[in-house]
Order: sequence, then structure tokens, then C-alpha cells
Amino acid sequence: MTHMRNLLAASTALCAGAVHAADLEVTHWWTSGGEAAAVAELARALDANPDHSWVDGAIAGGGGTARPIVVSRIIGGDPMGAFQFNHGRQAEELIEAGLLRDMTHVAEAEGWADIVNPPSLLEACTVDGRIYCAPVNIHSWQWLWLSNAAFEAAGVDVPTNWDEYTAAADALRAADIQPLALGAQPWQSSGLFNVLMATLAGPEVLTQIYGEGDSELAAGEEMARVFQAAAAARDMARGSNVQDWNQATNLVITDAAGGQIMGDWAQGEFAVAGETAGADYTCLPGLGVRDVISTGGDAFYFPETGDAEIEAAQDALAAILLAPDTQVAFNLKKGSLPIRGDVDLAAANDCMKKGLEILAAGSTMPDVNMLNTEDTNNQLNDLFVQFFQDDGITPEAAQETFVSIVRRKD
Amino acid sequence: MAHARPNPLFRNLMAKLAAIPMILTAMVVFVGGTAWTVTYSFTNSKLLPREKFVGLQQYERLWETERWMVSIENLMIYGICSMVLSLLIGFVLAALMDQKIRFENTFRTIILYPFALSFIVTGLVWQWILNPEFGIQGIVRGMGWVGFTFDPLYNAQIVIFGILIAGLWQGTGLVMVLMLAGLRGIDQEIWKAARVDGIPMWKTYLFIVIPMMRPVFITTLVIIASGIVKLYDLVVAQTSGGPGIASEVPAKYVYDYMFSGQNLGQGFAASTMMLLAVLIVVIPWAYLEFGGKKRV
Amino acid sequence: MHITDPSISIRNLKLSFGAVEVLKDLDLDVAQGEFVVLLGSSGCGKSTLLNCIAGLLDVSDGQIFIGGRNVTWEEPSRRGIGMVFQSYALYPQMTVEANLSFGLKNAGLPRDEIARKVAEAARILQIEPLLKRKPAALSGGQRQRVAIGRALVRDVDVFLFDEPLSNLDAKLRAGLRVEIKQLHQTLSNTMIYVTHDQVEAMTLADRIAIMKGGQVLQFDTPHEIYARPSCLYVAEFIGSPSMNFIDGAVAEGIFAAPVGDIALEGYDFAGPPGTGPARLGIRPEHIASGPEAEAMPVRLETVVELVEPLGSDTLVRVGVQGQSLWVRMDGQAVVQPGQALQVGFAPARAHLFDKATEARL
Amino acid sequence: MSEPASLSATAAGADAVAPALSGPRGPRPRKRLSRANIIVYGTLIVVSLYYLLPLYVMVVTSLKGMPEIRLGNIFAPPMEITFEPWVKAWSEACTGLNCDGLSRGFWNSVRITVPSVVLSIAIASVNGYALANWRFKGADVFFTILIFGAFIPYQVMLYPIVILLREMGLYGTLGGLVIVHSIFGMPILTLLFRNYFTSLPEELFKAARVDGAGFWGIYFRIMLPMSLPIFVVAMILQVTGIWNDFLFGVVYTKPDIYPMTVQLNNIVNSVQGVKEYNVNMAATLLTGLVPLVIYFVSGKLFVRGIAAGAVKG
Repeated sequence: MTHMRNLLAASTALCAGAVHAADLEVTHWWTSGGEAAAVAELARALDANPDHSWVDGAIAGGGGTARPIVVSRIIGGDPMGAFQFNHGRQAEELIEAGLLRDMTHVAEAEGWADIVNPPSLLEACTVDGRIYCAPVNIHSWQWLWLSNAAFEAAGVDVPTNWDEYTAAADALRAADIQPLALGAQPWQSSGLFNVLMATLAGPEVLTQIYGEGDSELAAGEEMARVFQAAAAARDMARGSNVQDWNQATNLVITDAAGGQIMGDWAQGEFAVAGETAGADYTCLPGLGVRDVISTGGDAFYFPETGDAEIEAAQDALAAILLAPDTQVAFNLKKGSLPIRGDVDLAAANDCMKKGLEILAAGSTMPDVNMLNTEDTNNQLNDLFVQFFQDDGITPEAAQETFVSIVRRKD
Repeated sequence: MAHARPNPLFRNLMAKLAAIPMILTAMVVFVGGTAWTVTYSFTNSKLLPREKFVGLQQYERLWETERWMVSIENLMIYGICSMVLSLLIGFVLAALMDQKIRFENTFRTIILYPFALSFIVTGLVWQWILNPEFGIQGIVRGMGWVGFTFDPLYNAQIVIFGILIAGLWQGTGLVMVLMLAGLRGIDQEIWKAARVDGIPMWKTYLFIVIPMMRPVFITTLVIIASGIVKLYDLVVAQTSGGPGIASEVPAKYVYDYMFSGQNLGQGFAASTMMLLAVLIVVIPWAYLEFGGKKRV
Repeated sequence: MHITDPSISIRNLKLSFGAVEVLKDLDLDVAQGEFVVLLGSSGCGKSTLLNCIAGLLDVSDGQIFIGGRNVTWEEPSRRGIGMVFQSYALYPQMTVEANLSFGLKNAGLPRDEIARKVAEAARILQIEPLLKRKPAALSGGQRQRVAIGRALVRDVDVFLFDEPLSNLDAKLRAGLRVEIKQLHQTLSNTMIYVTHDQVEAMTLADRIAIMKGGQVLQFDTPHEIYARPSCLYVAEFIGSPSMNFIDGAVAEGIFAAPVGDIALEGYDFAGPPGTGPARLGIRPEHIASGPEAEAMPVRLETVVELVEPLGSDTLVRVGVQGQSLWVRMDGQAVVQPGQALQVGFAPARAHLFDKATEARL
Repeated sequence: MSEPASLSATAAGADAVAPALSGPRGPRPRKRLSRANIIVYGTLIVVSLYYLLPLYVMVVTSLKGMPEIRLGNIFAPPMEITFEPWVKAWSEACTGLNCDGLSRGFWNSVRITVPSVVLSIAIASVNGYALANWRFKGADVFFTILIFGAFIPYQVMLYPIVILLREMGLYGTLGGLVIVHSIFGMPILTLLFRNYFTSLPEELFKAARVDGAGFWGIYFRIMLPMSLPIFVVAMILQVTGIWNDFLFGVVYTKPDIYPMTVQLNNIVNSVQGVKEYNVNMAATLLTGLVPLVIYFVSGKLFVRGIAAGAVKG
């Protein structure tokens, strides 16, 4: 079956130069190795239907570069056929302004309400009872990736939790290995902090602070400990002169760094580099402290175009995105978890299986993107990128700023 | 039987018609766009512009934000250094080129070519040259001088100067050409007179030639200054504002809050502050330049 | 002088740039075929006036008539004028021929007529060999001929010259001046000529308008302007070296001054002779010296201070009672500084001006 | 030139005759290596090295293979020259699913740059001409606003212009992008043209008016033929500016007309595992090639034009 589709895809790819009945332009920012391989699976699945063809509108540089393009295309009245956002609050306003297409009919026909697990993913797509987006995967942030070879070189056992890891930092330093790899992009710093908060203080603390805006809790003792842990992480991260997250991951892959706290998408990089979970690298969900993963992820939105042919292609894509075959193929490449529990991921590696187990056990938490607006995230980015890059800022001072951001959030 | 005085609106009618694109640009885009921006800076627009007015709230927040303060400080440092240094270097280079040297074309081309490259390219190359591992620092250390440290892009204290190095590399060529053009416009007899009077060369430049080149300096300043205010691409390509927020600049603040942060109101408030600063500089200048004199 | 059929009439012309009044309520009538020179020092408004006549500046108020037609708001090209500029203003990228024919082409004349007119102008100005050249390949004098030619081909009634000779060296200037005069005699067009050079003005003009501060002070024939300057400024401006002035007061036909009382016998008063402070002016060439001074009604005993031999004449500065006077003497006269010299003049050739109003008495 | 020995012999002979007239005579001996010359050339050479260094690094790196780059010395010449990175940058590098490198963007950039340069220069030169020669009431006000516009960060204008283009029905089209480039090129270009036309003798303009040429007649017949240098300057500024533009190209168009810089950004920012510095550098050089060539070809005219457009205030 898949084979058949591939053949079809190849033949449509050949005639892609000709004007097609419904070219569906899809904007996304998946341009790293694993991401590009994953998105190719989506394109292949759409192109399998000879009526539609996927026109790739990849924008490198992440959401910051791509989002203004998406928004201006939409308000400029010349929208693309579909675009990728992190589901959560990013698209709220576009939906309210009626610029995005209601996909409830597809969701009902495909029975999304029954298959999407956890249901919170679909809720994130739902505004006033209507469904506006198609979730494609679950991404969780709470992973610690460790290089087995690096710890071997340092002469210590591969840690099984955060405390063991911090204890091994000096040994790693002594072996001229970067203890913790951290890219300079702001979102990596705030992501790291949020992981520490969710695992060391607990998911309910994070939900309470970001979801309810509880500034007293943010100013409390428990958070102070998280800030101390962050300061420790800062010491371990000092000296990793890289920008992009996957460059930081590459430090772990090449055993130049002991570990990295990064979402499960990092797994795609390990896979592209040909590394095997367990043998070459170790992954610790929830930092080995508590088994919890957040259920953020990517979703596709479909702007209103008023063009029946494009709408047909949009419907087709929406359905395809959640189809079991696509879910398996896509998520294996992307290193993320499928949004439906009923697919067979026999091919999944150790790390994904760990994630699936946690998911099946239901120990999930909402993603930060679902709780915070981008504005709040941006302020957190500013705070933590500064904190992690500048030793001069005390954990206490950072906490103070943190509290003021929480107080201001809406 | 004297003719009726024609409607002054139709005097030079064709000139006015031909200036319509300019008038439209000035009024609709620049004035209109500015007014639009200022208006929406008083709203709490997030992803889309919305008329939900919140007074000065965005401004209060702006001036409480450390990143904005850092951005302004950086722009001041970069702006002053860039203005002074590019004028100084540009002028000195132009003066050297003006010594009737051989291979003038070659030298000039070498100094000017970076101007053809975008800030993105400039930023990338210099990011690389200044990379401590395999850039200059790495090379010097590799030669045996292990203690050598030159990592401006990774040191929050001096990162803005790392950007300045790249900015000057890209921009001084044009300044040099402008200055050279100015020098070529100086009457040769000035030099003869100065030589006869026994005035040293540096004094001639400082007290006679430079004051004569006032218009060139003004044009150059407009070009440099407009570039400084818009400083964005170079920072993004070179440091993305890092390490931490040490090399943030106002234009990047505007962009990040408008688009990444999905807080248009905040971005508009920041840009309004930038526009205000520009107005404070441009209006007196424009008044001096065009207000006073009329040609006969 | 009243002109019945003026070629150019200017009525109440005003021009201001903002608060600065460049032309103040100016009137001027130029007769058909007349050669009028606008003379004055820089900034007096003479070029501005010419530009207004040409239509190159929009006036603030008033009217301009050319050939009886109100052209106040007419385009320059439709005023029936040709203009010659100080910097020649030849179009650098066009040949001489193209320069000459540009205006005719714009006027939509047929090709053969253009060729005929260009050839005619080139013949008159003797620039036929230059027709295929570009302006950069011409000398200054040649360029100015082409510039005149450009006005000539237009076949217009009025020629306007804006300091056409000031960019040329002295010798060329004298030569072209003569040619312009001849041209005027042949063509008999109306010509208005702006200059700051009084020699050009005196030699070329039928009438000279002396301007100052945006106003015409005196508009008269060269002879009259020289002989009867209407005010102190004109008296001072015209003549080289300048007129000598003696401060004093006039009362009952006597001019009382530190050098002594001067009886104004034979002086032609402009109005009823009044009394009060005045300045007496006498041109250096009207002061006689030595034996000739004996015959003069007014005589002064002076001492020679400075001698300037010019070849044809000798200018001598003499002093009397703290008052210096320039005297023009014969080129062959032998005088030494320090030598005593008797000078004298006739009050009939002197000029009297009211000290306060500077008007001729 | 005389031998020093014979020179001194002649001088000695002269001394005997007229001791009062001793000292140097004849042409001054030329010093090839005077101190001033050493300073001038020395400085220029050192400065040139600083300016050339990045270009050298780019070229050298783009010719190396990735293993050699990992060795670390960015200044070392390539041990083994490979054109692989260039080929990859031009036609193979991937962004998302599109693996056709920069080649697609090149022609898009040409299609964007040519009309934008032509239109923006046409508008700005007419503006400058109207401002310099046909000063009408209010002209200076508009001009001042225009100059103010030169200082406005582009980001601020993104949304208003999106709305403007949408209302004109030009959003997402090539025509829309051309207009945007013309708008943002207008301030500096108008300044240059205005200064240039002001520096031309005003009497030429007057003479042409007396000759009956109108607004356009004077512009095309008199002004244009005299303005080659300033047009060269404007062209160079616009070609480099528009060719190098990323922001407008990406925001106001769609993928099928994305300029080359968008692809460059995609290649440089699409990190697949490790940063392929050699491909990045090759892509950078390829993107910068068009403006660089234009500079090298017309550099001399550029200086002349700048002289004409900037000297006069």
C-alpha cells in the first residue's frame, strides 16, 4: 500500500512542473534534517491523490521568521493553503477574525473526537465548539539527552536523573567535555527553564503559574529552588558557543558535550546521524525525576481562500494528516509521538517507546504554548536567555523579573 | 484688459503631476503609516491590529523592560562609534587616496566592495571570523599563544563592538567614496595657498578642507544615520541579539515583539519611540537645510 | 520721455521671496528697437528684473507687457523673447547646430525653415565652421556667439542679455561689445542688457536704468546720466574714477564748505534753490589744474598727495584743508607728491545733492 | 638624470665662480621611498588586507570540503580544491522539500530587480528634477517628510503596507513588490538626484525654457543626457539594495517569486545536522555576485556620480 503510494507520488512529482488542478501551498518552518524528512512524508501522502499537489513553502529560521510571513499573507488577502503553527494560543486572533477555515466537517467525518489522544490536543484546536486545526504530532519538552561516550570518557556512569547528571558535571569538565549543551537562541533557554520547573517543582506548579497567573506561587520557595537549579544548569552550560538547537544536539551526538535538555525533536537528529538509542545515547524523559511529558505539538491551520478547489485540497490534507499511515511515517521521522493511540509504532526506538508509555499512562501536562500567549513567552525568552548567558544575574533577581512577567500576563 | 491671475494651483502643473508619486509616498506611506503606527501603539493589539485602546500602558511597559533599555544603550554606543569612526576612517582613507597614489582604482575597489554585500552576508562572515574556536582567536591560540582571547561575539560586555567591526567593514567604503568625491571638489588652489603659507597638511585638512566639505558631511551623515537607526539584519545574522540580550537593538525589539511576540501594540510603541527620536534629529536639520534659504 | 508705442512695459512690478522684497513697485517702458541697459551693483535686482521679463520668475504683483500683449503669466517661450546668459548655457550634449535649432524644433517649425534660420544666424555671427562641434570644443568667445545665435534664430522682437560678457577676458569683451552694438544696429530689435560694467552700459545703451535695492533710480540716456545724475548714488556710481564730494551747506546761492565758500554761479538748480546741508560733487575730469585753473570761477590752492600715471591721463590726488580731491590731468603732465598745485572748476559742471534725501538740488 | 658625481663636479665648478649661488639646482631628485609614501602605501595595504580578509575566507572556505573545515583553520588555503559546495549551493541545497538550491531564486531576483530598479530610478529622478528646478509651494515639506522616511525602520511599515497593497489589489504580486522597492528607495535617491540637478547650471534650465521646452522636454532632452554619472550611482545603490533585500521579498510575495536571498536564508538557516559552512559561503558568494560584478565594472563612474550628487548640499 505504502509502496503504491510512493509510486504515485513519484509520478505526480514528475509532472509537478505543470499547472495542477489544486496546488496547495503549505508554509512551515521544518527545515532541519529530521524535520525535512518528516514533512516529505506529508507531501508524499497528499501528492498520492492525483487531484492535489503539495507546494512546499518552507521558511527557514523558525517561527519568528515564518510567522510574520504567514500573518501578512493572510491579512494581505493572499493566503497560503495551509500553514503550520504550534497549537495553542498563537492562532487565536486569526480565528476570531474569521480568517481561518472551520474544519469541523472534516473532523466529524474522520471522527477526530474519538481518535485524538490526549483530547487536550483537539481542545487546543477548538474555539467556540468549532475545530480549526489539525494536530499532527505530540511534542514534549521534558527530555534529557545524554551521550554515552562522553560519560565513558569522563569515567562516570551515564546518569539516570538530573541530580546524578549535575554531580557528574565536574568530571565532564575535567575530561574537557562540555557538561550541558545549550544553544544561544532565546527559546532554548526558556524551554530549559520550563523543563526544570515542570520536573523539579512539578507540572501542577507550572500549570498554576502559567495557567492561572499565580504570582505568589511564582515568588515562592519552590520556585526559588528551581531558580537555583537553573543557576547550576547555567554553570554547566557555560562555554557552549553554538546558536541553533541542533548544533547543540550535534555536540551531544559528537560526544563533545555530555547532554542537552531539549524536546523530543532532538531525536530526529540522532536518527539522521545514525545513532541508536540506548547504545550511543540515553534519553531521560522528565529528566529522570518524574515521568511526565507535555503534550504540545504542531498543528496545521487552513486559511479561508474562497476557492473551492483549494478547499477540497485543504479537506484532503486535513484528513490525511491524521490518517494512521501518515501518523506513523511522519512521527517516526520527526521523532515525535502520534496524536492517536491506535497506531502501531513497532518501528519506534527506545526513547519513543518511553514516551508512548508515559502517554498511555496519562501522565501528561499541557504545553507552555497552550497556557501562555506568545507575548508572555517572548518576555520569558528575554529573561532566560539573559539569565543563562550572563553570570552576573543572580537567581533571586531573575525570579523577581519572572514574578513581574507572571503578574502582567493575560 | 489685464489677464486674470491664473489659479496658483495650476502653475507648474506638470511638475506637480510628476511629483504625485513622491507626494503620495510622503503623505500616504510615511505620514499615513506613521500615524497608523502611532495610533495603534495606544492599543493592546496582539497578532492583528485592533482598536482596543489602553492609553499609555504599552509605553509604561516598554520603559520598564530591561531589553528595551539595553537596546537603546546599544544603539547609542553603536551609533556614536559608527558615526565617528566611519567618518574618521572614511575621511582618512579618502585623504590617503587623494595623495595622487598609484593603483588608486584597485585600492578603492577593495575598500568599496563590501558595500555590495548585504548585511546578512556581512554578519555571517564576521560571525565566523570572530568565532573563538576556528576564527581569529583559534588561529592565534593555534600558533602557540594559548592565553590569547578575542571573542567579542561571545562576551556580553563588548559584543556591540564585534558588530561594529562588521558594520564598519561594510559601510566605510561608501563613506570613503563620498569623502573622496568631496575632496576632489576642493579647489586645488587651496592646497597651493596652504603650501605657500607653510601650513602643515593636517592643519589644512582640519581647519580649511573639512569646513569646506560641509555639504558632503551632511549627505554622508544622513546616509550613515539612516542606516544606524535601521540596524537589524547585521545583528540578526551575527549574534541574534546574544549573548543573552547583550546585543539587542531597537529595530529588533520592534520586530520581535510585533511578530514573534505577537504583541503589535508593544512593537508599535517601541517604533513610535524610535520615530520620535528620529524626528528630534531630522526636523532641526531639515529646517536648517531647506527652511532658511531660497534660491533666486 | 513718453513712449507712444512701447515694446516692453512694466507696471507696478513687485517680487518678494518671503519677507524679502527684491523688486519694489517697479515701472519701466522700453521703446521699440531701443537698447536699454539695466545697470547696478550686485544684488540690486537687475538680473531678477530680467528673469521676470523673461518669465523665468513668477512675479508677486504687477504686469508685464511685451509688444502690447500682457505676458505676465505667459510661458517664457511664448513671450517673443530670446535670451543670452552669462554662462552661455549651451546644451553640452548637443552640437552647435542642435543648440541653435532646439528652440525652433520645440516651436514645431518645418525642417527646412529651421535649416534656413540656423544658416542665417550662423552667417551673421560667423560661426558656420563651428556648427558640427560640441560646446566643449569651443572657446569662450565662440560659445557666447553661439549663445547669441540661439537668441537670434528665434526671430523675436526682444533680446534679453544677462551679463553676457562677464565671463570673458577684457580683450574679447571689448570685441564682442562692439559686435553686439553692430548687431543691434543691423537688427534694430529691442534689447535689454544687464551688466554691472558701466563702460558696457555707456557704450551700448540708448538708455540706462540704474537700479538699487529693487528700484530704478534713474532711467535716461547715457549722456544725461553722466551729466545730470538724479541722485547721489547715481553720481557716485557712474564715472571712473568716481566723482569728488565736498560736504557743506547751501544757502542763498553759496555753498559753504571747510575749503571755503563756493559761489554757485551758473549752476542749473533742479528746483527752487533751498537751504541746508548738502554735498557738492565734481568729476575729476572737470577739475582743471595749473594755468587752466586760472580761468575757472572756483579756485583752490592744494598740495599733491599721490600720482597715478595711466598713460593717456594722469590721476592726481590733491589735498586741501583736510579734503582730498581726485584730478584728471593730461598724460604728459609732470607732478610730484608734495608739490603745490592750483586747481579750479566751474560750478556749472558741479552737482549738488541734498545731504538728507540724496536727491539732486 | 645626471649622475650624482657629475652633478657635484658641476656644482663645485660653479661654487668657484659664484659662491653666493650655491645649493641645489636642477630637478629635485625623486625619492621613491619617502617616509610619507611608506606611511600612505603601508596604511592602504594594511587596510586593504582588513577589507579583503572576509572575501578571502569566503572564497577559501567555499572551496574546501567539510572534513577539511573541521580541522579548524579558516585562513588556510584549501589543500584540495572542490567545487562541490558551489554546485550544491546553486542547484542541490534543500529547504524543506525543495532541493534546487539558489538557481530558482536567481531568475526571480532578476525579475524583481530589473523593474524595481527602473521604476524607482525613474520616479526618484523626476522627483529630484521637480524639486531642483520646478520648486512649487510645499515641495520642501514633502521632501523633508521623504527624508524622514529614510529613517523609518522597515519593520514599522510592514503591516500598513500589507493593508495598502491589499487595497490596491497588488498584494503578493511582482508589481506590488516593485512598488514597495520604489517607495523605500525614494528618499535617498531623491536626495541624490535633487542634489545633482541643483548642481547643474540653472541657466541651462532657463535657456531651455526660453527655447520653449516644457517639463518633460527639459527632463528628457537637457537633463537626462547630462546625468549619466548620477544614474550610475542610483543604479548601483538600487541594484545592491534590491538584490540584497530579504524582508520585502519574503513578506510581500509568495514562494514562486521568492528572490534569491530568501533561498540564501533558507540554505544558511536550514541546518541539517552540522552547518555546511562551505555550502553557506558558496551560496553567499553566489548571491553577492551580481552586485559585486556591477561594482567592479562601474566603480569609476560610481565615484564620479557620487561626486556630482553629494558634493552640493
